[in-house]
Amino acid sequence: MSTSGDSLTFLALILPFLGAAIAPFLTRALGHNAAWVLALIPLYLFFHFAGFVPEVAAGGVVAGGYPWIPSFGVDFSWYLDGLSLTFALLITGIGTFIVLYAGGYLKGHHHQGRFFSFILMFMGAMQGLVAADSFLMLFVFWELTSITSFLLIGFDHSREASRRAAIQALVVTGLGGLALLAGLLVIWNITGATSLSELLATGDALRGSGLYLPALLLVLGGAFTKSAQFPFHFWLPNAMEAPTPVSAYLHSATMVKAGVYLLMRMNPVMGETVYWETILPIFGGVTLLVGALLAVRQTDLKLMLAYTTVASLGLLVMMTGLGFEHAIEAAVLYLIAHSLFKGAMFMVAGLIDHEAGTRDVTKLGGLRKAMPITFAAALLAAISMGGLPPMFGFLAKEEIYYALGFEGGWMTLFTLVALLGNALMFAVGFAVALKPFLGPEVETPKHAHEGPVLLWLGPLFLALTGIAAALLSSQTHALFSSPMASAVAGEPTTVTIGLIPGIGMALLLSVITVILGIVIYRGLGFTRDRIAGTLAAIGWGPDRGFDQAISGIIRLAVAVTRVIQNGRLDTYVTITFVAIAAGLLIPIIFLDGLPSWPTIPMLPFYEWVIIAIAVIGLGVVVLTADRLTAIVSIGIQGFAVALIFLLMGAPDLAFTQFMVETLSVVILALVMTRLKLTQSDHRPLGEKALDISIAGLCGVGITLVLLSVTQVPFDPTLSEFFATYSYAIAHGRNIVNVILVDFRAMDTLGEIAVVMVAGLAILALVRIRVKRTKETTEARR
Amino acid sequence: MNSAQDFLSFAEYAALVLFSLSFLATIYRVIVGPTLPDRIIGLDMLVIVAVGFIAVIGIRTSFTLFVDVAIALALVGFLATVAFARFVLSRGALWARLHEEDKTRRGDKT
Amino acid sequence: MNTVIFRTAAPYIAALMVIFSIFVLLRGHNEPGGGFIGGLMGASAFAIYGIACGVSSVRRALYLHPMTWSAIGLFLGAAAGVMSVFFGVPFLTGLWAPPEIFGIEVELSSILLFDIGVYLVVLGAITSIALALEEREED
Amino acid sequence: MDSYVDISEAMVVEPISLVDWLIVVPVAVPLLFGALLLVFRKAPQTQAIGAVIGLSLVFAAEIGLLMRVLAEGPFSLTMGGWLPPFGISLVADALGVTLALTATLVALVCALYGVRDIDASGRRYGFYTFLMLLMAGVGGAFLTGDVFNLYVWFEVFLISAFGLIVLGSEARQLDGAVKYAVLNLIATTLFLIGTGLIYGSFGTLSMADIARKAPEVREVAPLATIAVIYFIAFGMKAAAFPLHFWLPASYHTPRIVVAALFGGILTKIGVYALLRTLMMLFPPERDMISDLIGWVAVATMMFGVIGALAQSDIRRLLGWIVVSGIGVMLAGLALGSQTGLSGTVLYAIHSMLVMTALYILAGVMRGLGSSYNLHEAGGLYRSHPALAAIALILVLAAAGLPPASGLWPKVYLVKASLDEGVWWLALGILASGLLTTLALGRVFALAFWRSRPEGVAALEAPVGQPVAGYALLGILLIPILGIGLYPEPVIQLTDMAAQGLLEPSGFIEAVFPEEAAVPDVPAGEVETEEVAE
Amino acid sequence: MTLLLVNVLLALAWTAVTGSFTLMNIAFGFVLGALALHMIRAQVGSLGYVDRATKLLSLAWSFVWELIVASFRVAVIVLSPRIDIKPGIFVYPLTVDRDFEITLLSSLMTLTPGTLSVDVSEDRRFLYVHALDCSDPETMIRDVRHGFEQKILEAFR
Amino acid sequence: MIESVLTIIVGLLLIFGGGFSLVAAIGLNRLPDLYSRMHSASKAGTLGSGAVLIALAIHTDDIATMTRALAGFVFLLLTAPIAAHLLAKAAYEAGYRMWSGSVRDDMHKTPEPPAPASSQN
Amino acid sequence: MEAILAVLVGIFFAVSAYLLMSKHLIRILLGAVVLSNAVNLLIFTAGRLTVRDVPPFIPLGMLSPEGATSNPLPQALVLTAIVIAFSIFAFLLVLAYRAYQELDTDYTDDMRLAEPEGDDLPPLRY
Ligand code: NA
Ligand code: NA
Repeated sequence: MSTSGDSLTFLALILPFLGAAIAPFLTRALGHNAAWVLALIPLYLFFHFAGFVPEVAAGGVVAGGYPWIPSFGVDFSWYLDGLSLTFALLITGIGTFIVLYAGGYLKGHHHQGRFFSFILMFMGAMQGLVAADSFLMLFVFWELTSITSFLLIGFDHSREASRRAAIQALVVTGLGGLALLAGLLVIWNITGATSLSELLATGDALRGSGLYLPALLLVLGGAFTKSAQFPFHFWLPNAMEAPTPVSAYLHSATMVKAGVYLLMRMNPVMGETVYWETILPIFGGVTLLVGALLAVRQTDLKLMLAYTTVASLGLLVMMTGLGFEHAIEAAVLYLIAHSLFKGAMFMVAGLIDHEAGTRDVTKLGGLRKAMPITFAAALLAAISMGGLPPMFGFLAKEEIYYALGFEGGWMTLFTLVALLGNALMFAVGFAVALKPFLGPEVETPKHAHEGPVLLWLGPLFLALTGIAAALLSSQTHALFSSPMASAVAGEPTTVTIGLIPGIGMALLLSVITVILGIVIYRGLGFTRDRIAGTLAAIGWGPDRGFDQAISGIIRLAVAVTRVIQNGRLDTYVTITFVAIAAGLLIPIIFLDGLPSWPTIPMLPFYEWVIIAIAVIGLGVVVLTADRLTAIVSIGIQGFAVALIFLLMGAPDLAFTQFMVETLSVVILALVMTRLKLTQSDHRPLGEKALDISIAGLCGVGITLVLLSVTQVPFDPTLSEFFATYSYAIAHGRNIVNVILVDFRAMDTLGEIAVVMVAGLAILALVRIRVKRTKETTEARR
Repeated sequence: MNSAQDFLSFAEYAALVLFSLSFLATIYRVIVGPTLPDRIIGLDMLVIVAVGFIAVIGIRTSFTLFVDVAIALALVGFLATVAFARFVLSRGALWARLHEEDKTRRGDKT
Repeated sequence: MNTVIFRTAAPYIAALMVIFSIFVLLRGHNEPGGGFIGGLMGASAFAIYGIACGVSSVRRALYLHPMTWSAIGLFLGAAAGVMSVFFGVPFLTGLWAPPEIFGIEVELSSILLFDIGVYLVVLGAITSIALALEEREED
Repeated sequence: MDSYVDISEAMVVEPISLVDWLIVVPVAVPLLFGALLLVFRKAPQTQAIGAVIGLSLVFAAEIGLLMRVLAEGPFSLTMGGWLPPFGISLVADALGVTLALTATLVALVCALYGVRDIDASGRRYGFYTFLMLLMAGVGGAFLTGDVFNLYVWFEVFLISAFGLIVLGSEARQLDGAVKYAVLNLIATTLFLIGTGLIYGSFGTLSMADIARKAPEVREVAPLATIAVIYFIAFGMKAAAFPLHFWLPASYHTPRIVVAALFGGILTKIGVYALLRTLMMLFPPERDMISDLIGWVAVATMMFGVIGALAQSDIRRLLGWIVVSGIGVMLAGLALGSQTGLSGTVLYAIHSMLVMTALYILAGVMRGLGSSYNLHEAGGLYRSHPALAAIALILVLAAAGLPPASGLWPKVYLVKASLDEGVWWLALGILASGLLTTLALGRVFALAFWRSRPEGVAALEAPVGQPVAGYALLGILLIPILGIGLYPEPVIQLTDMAAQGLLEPSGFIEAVFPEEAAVPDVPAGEVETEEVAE
Repeated sequence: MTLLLVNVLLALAWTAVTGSFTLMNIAFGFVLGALALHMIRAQVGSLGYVDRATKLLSLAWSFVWELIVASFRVAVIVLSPRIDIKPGIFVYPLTVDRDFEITLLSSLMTLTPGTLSVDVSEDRRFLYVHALDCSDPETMIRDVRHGFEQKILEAFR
Repeated sequence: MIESVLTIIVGLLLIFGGGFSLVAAIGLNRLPDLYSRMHSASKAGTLGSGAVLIALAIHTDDIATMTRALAGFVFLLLTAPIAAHLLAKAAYEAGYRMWSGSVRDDMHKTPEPPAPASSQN
Repeated sequence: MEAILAVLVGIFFAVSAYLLMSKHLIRILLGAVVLSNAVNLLIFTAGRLTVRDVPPFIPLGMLSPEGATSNPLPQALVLTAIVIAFSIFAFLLVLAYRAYQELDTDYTDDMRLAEPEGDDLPPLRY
């Protein structure tokens, strides 16, 4: 196990992003042929990772990394075992052909460079995701796949459907990403592990924790949304809005497999529990059936394939969830097989679309002569998909039935689900591979002929790889399947299945699948209509539900916002004072305790008179209906306050207060001179009562708090200091003034800034209008 | 000597009583109005009374610094009245009319 | 306010108020007063002057725009604080020159400069406000 | 007559170095420059230059401060040469300096953007003066170690904000400004009330003094109530639900550069003040109300993003996003743990940069003839792909997605929530993040991807290329992406800031150096260890 | 010349408020007064002539006396059980024609209880005076003419 | 002795001033219309407070305070009539009518009616 | 004494709250004035009124006050607060006036330009 930083692997992880940066420039220079250059990046990566195969196949792990956020204990670290390495190879290997394919497919497209850029970024994200060791790195790359796929799905941005699909994918997978983050952090909290390698070493800590279930649900939230498990499956077919290279890539080795990768990764530490073995197979099974049935319903080649992807993902999740050795082996084999054939199938679909101008299977036919290579690739891929020898898909399917067929009880149900699902996929697969090519030639929007090498190279190669992998099954197993299965199982596992099937339950099930598949294929039109009819009768699906949810959220948001942000200052202020009343009263009563009852001192009568004047002034301000009376009375309470200051030994304050009250009244009068207000203030009785109660509570609260504070023994140190040094050092006899200009001159500096700015702001308010009014009046004329 | 001081204390106290009563009476005018200029007169008067009141306090406490406050008030106190007069001049017509109408409606009792 | 009486008396009252405001400013360190109160009083003077004789008279009397005075005041206030950088003491530390000027107990100091800054800021800003509001309406 | 006075009893007698003066620069320089710009307000072309020079000086000084804080820990200078707590101390610690530095960067960008966005009359009536004084207030608020002085600086930036928000005097602006002004007035007044009560309880205003006296005073004074008053006051300044009304009511009304400045800086000062007071001065009281803070946090983040979803106007939408972010920041305060506080500070930095950038982005979009109204916006992806790329990064940043700065604070806060077992807080943070993704993703899809809707003509736009806007956005993108890709340096800062809040001894010792000399613990060893590290 | 008088008066006012009669302070007050006058230069026309101190004092004394006497008169009115007044506005034809003199006269009349200057006519020839007892305006006009107005003329011409 | 006399004078002035202030305040409430009330406020009130200021001037031994108190009295005399005049003029021009018992209104009969309020500065 | 002023502060605060909750800008402004007075009195009271006859001045010829004086610090704080509150009040007042001019109302329920009544739904499509 290598632990040190390995700069080449680090470079490998960021290389696609560097490639993305240069792609637009390269494309500007080379046109679509830039694909040849850019494909070198995944190719190089493929070989880089391939270099680790021997070590990993021997049971080793390639790990390394650099400190990233040491303060948080997060490293930029990678962990390549059988699982991640196989994924990395699929991603880079298929990625190579996808880049080439995109070169042909988007030839002449105005934004081909941008597309290369996006797809390389996506590749980098996906590669980082599977290579990541530290949780947060995993999460970052996980989210990056969502973001880059958002860009890819929305690539054809002028179409609303693309935009919708992109947002949908972003939201659904974003939801999952957040769940995953929470799940990883919970796991971090439970186990103390910050990385997968640490986690895998903790053994049963996670399963034994009381927080296992939340952690599991969160992780599943991430995996299920990403891997389009029912009921989150709807985003994936919509993602077909993306250009076909994207579909081919996202659906084969990447994006959607990320969820499966996560489940497989977590299987050793989270699997083998009742929850795991219940939730995963059930959701997987349902997804398999739903996906397969919906696939039959489609006529668009890409959509047919997309739904079979949903189904395949269901199958993978189901098998992973079942968790016993053969199930895991089956999942591993099926994953590899699916990556190869689905990538090929999508590229074929795109190729047909590219050449014939349509992807509608009902409008296609007889292309075998025009596009023989394509036909060959399609056929090989379909054979693999159908689980027929000599393709790798056959091995996978055999392993599935091998795993399922020997168990009884509930497993029978899963067996039937798998059988039905496989049969449906068989039918759809061949429908895609055969219908456009066989039969009489059909007039298509474009006159079809064989595509350029860039376009057929990928599908053909992937299809052929399917054969090669099957023919060399023992090597494949030794290098890939077994290490991968070992990683998933968490214990050494050897995959043995070969092309020569044993006679038994598994083969029987395979045969039944094929027969059933052929039957469905023959009656495809009929089945399609029935399913369409049923769906129409239901009239609702998660896809529509998504729209309803979004528009529901928005409508709700608008409704809520209208209530909480109703545009009325009066409401805002009232709520504020409710908060203030509560904030004053509740803590003083319940947390701090009420002040003790104060003694009321003897005051000279004239002080009572002054206080009375203040209160009277306030009373008039509140009670009068006439604003001008209120303004005059404001002057009264202000003068009373000034007199209170004066009587309490604060001549400077009184002085200032007098001046300020005078000037306040002056500017009030000056402003009132400019207003033409006549109506008086009235509030409805109920509102008045409410406002009075709130105001009263605020007043009581303030009084209580202030009483309470004044009953605290006072520390006069500061003022004693000021008195001692005011003249001695600061040369001033007016201690208040010395505080203002010396001891606390900083306050005063801020204060004069306030005064100056207020003056300027008022000038701006008054002046800018004058100019504007002139302009508008001129404009009106 | 002593009795003079006693008398002064009494006089101070009496003056404070008288000024306090003046305050209250003046405030009464401000409250009842009835017209805006009436209230303004009240406010103006209030300032003048305050000057006297402060001067009495100044004598009573023998802190002559109160006189500064008093003279400042004497100097700027009329500012508010001037501003209000300006208001009455430019917008008062409306108020005056409303007031007169109001008076007619209730029947002139003054 | 178009009255001979007011127009005639107001300038003198205003001048008196300005003088008094400077008195209040300079004396503030030892007796009630200081930059704020002085500034407010000075602003009152100009407000009266403006009401009586029109805004343009005040503008002429002030030479600079009142907000400019205000800005100068803030600059002086802050500069009075910054001066102490040359004496190795913290911001806004009082620096004292030999005392005794103009008979009243005023000592020349950065503190005085600061208070003058306060005075100018308040005077300028409040005057500006008053003038802005006194100016003939255009609507 | 003069009896002998021992000056050393009252003042610091040792001369201070120029380096100590760095702490004054963020306050003094903007004041001086603001005043000068006002004097020369009739020379519009000098305004921007002066502002940029002034802010650059501040920026440089703050970098110096930061380096000093990193090297030596918090340090303090008491104004007027008086001994603390008698004079007003400015204190530079990781929290204050980091936020001040970020704010200055944002202001600098806005000053430059103002060159385009503010017309001559706006400059003449003080845009740059307002900006400088706003920054004086902001700098003072972040650096002061005195609660009353904090109030004063709050008022300075508040009134400057008033000036900025009404600049232009459109009717809509005035409407927004009225709500902004009235509600903020109540908030600052409440702050002042709390400060008065603090003075009544402690007899002092110096934060360090309060912090060291709090244990004894707590026995007798109603500190929980005061803490709640501060929570309400600063919560309101920060725009926490249900006291957030002023923000969505006003932030969309002024010139976009003003909105950018406000959206970036202002609410974070409320958050800062909450951290400073509740965490550093009243930790036990904060504990008492931590659940309340948590609920407020969740409500704020959720209602914020719900409000955003309800908007058709991009600027109003952004206002709600600001609110939502406040909720996220409050989460750290509710948790009160090292991780949570660090997350909050990190989020504050992130939010300053990103919200400013988003508003400027909106301005650039409008400048290109697109509408603020989502019903009418469109077509920018095709015409301005680079802008779209910037927009996308900003959307990701605001939504808390990689590779931008929003990710890490969110991770921190979720982690902290889970550490404390407050799962609903984590849920709130994640859910609001998702809804933010939806809200801003929709903006991206509608305003960029979508072609301009049929029948909507391009709005009149100023001539010239938006290069300036791009460049300014680029300046902001550097830290945004930098934090996203390699957050370690900033996280070290925020960790230090959080540490300083939880363990304010460094702050106290900076103000009262003699406290450090008291050897009641075997401090020698600890100190040498720290130095060694 | 008259400005000088006013300036001296202002300087005296300064020394009065500062309470320090040092030469330095008077000089400073003079400078301040000059500055203040300079500000209001637009409004300061020519005022008349100097050197009427005694007449000014005479005017002042007669005013104070009138103030006290008339105040008692108002006090009697106010405190009598039934308020019996015949208020009204009468017009007073002015002899003085300078702004300063008009202002002074009107202020003195206002301060003297029983009369209150309401307005000056546009042409400055008439002073409108509100009187608490307006039953015999002719007598009042005569009293003022020979009282305040004459003293003002003596003091300022 | 002189001091005693002065002290008593001060006391008398205080009572006198307070008394006049109260008279003014009563007048403010008893007189029938606003024009009459102004008489009370602007004279009796001024005299009342002025008397107290003079008392203060006599009472103090500090020349500075004395001159300041007298200055305060002068300030009152300067400002009070101006305020009263302005208010009376404004009220009259705004149309506040005199008490119905008023016997004469020469101002109403002027050939030149006062300029309309809107033209006022 | 503190107790009485505490009650007075409570009354001031309640009145200001009531005024601020009004729907008329002018009343809101009056509320702001009263609020400022409430706070000033509060700070003043919080600084204790134990000594209230002796203003905080150092008599001539003395180096420091003879006995206790009233507490100067809250006075300085209140002075600062008064001036700030006044500046803000002046701004609010002019703002209200300008708002009235532009919006033709001082009735806050009718001031709905920034947040118009019945805002349209944002686009529901993409
Ligand atoms: Na209400
Ligand atoms: Na209300």
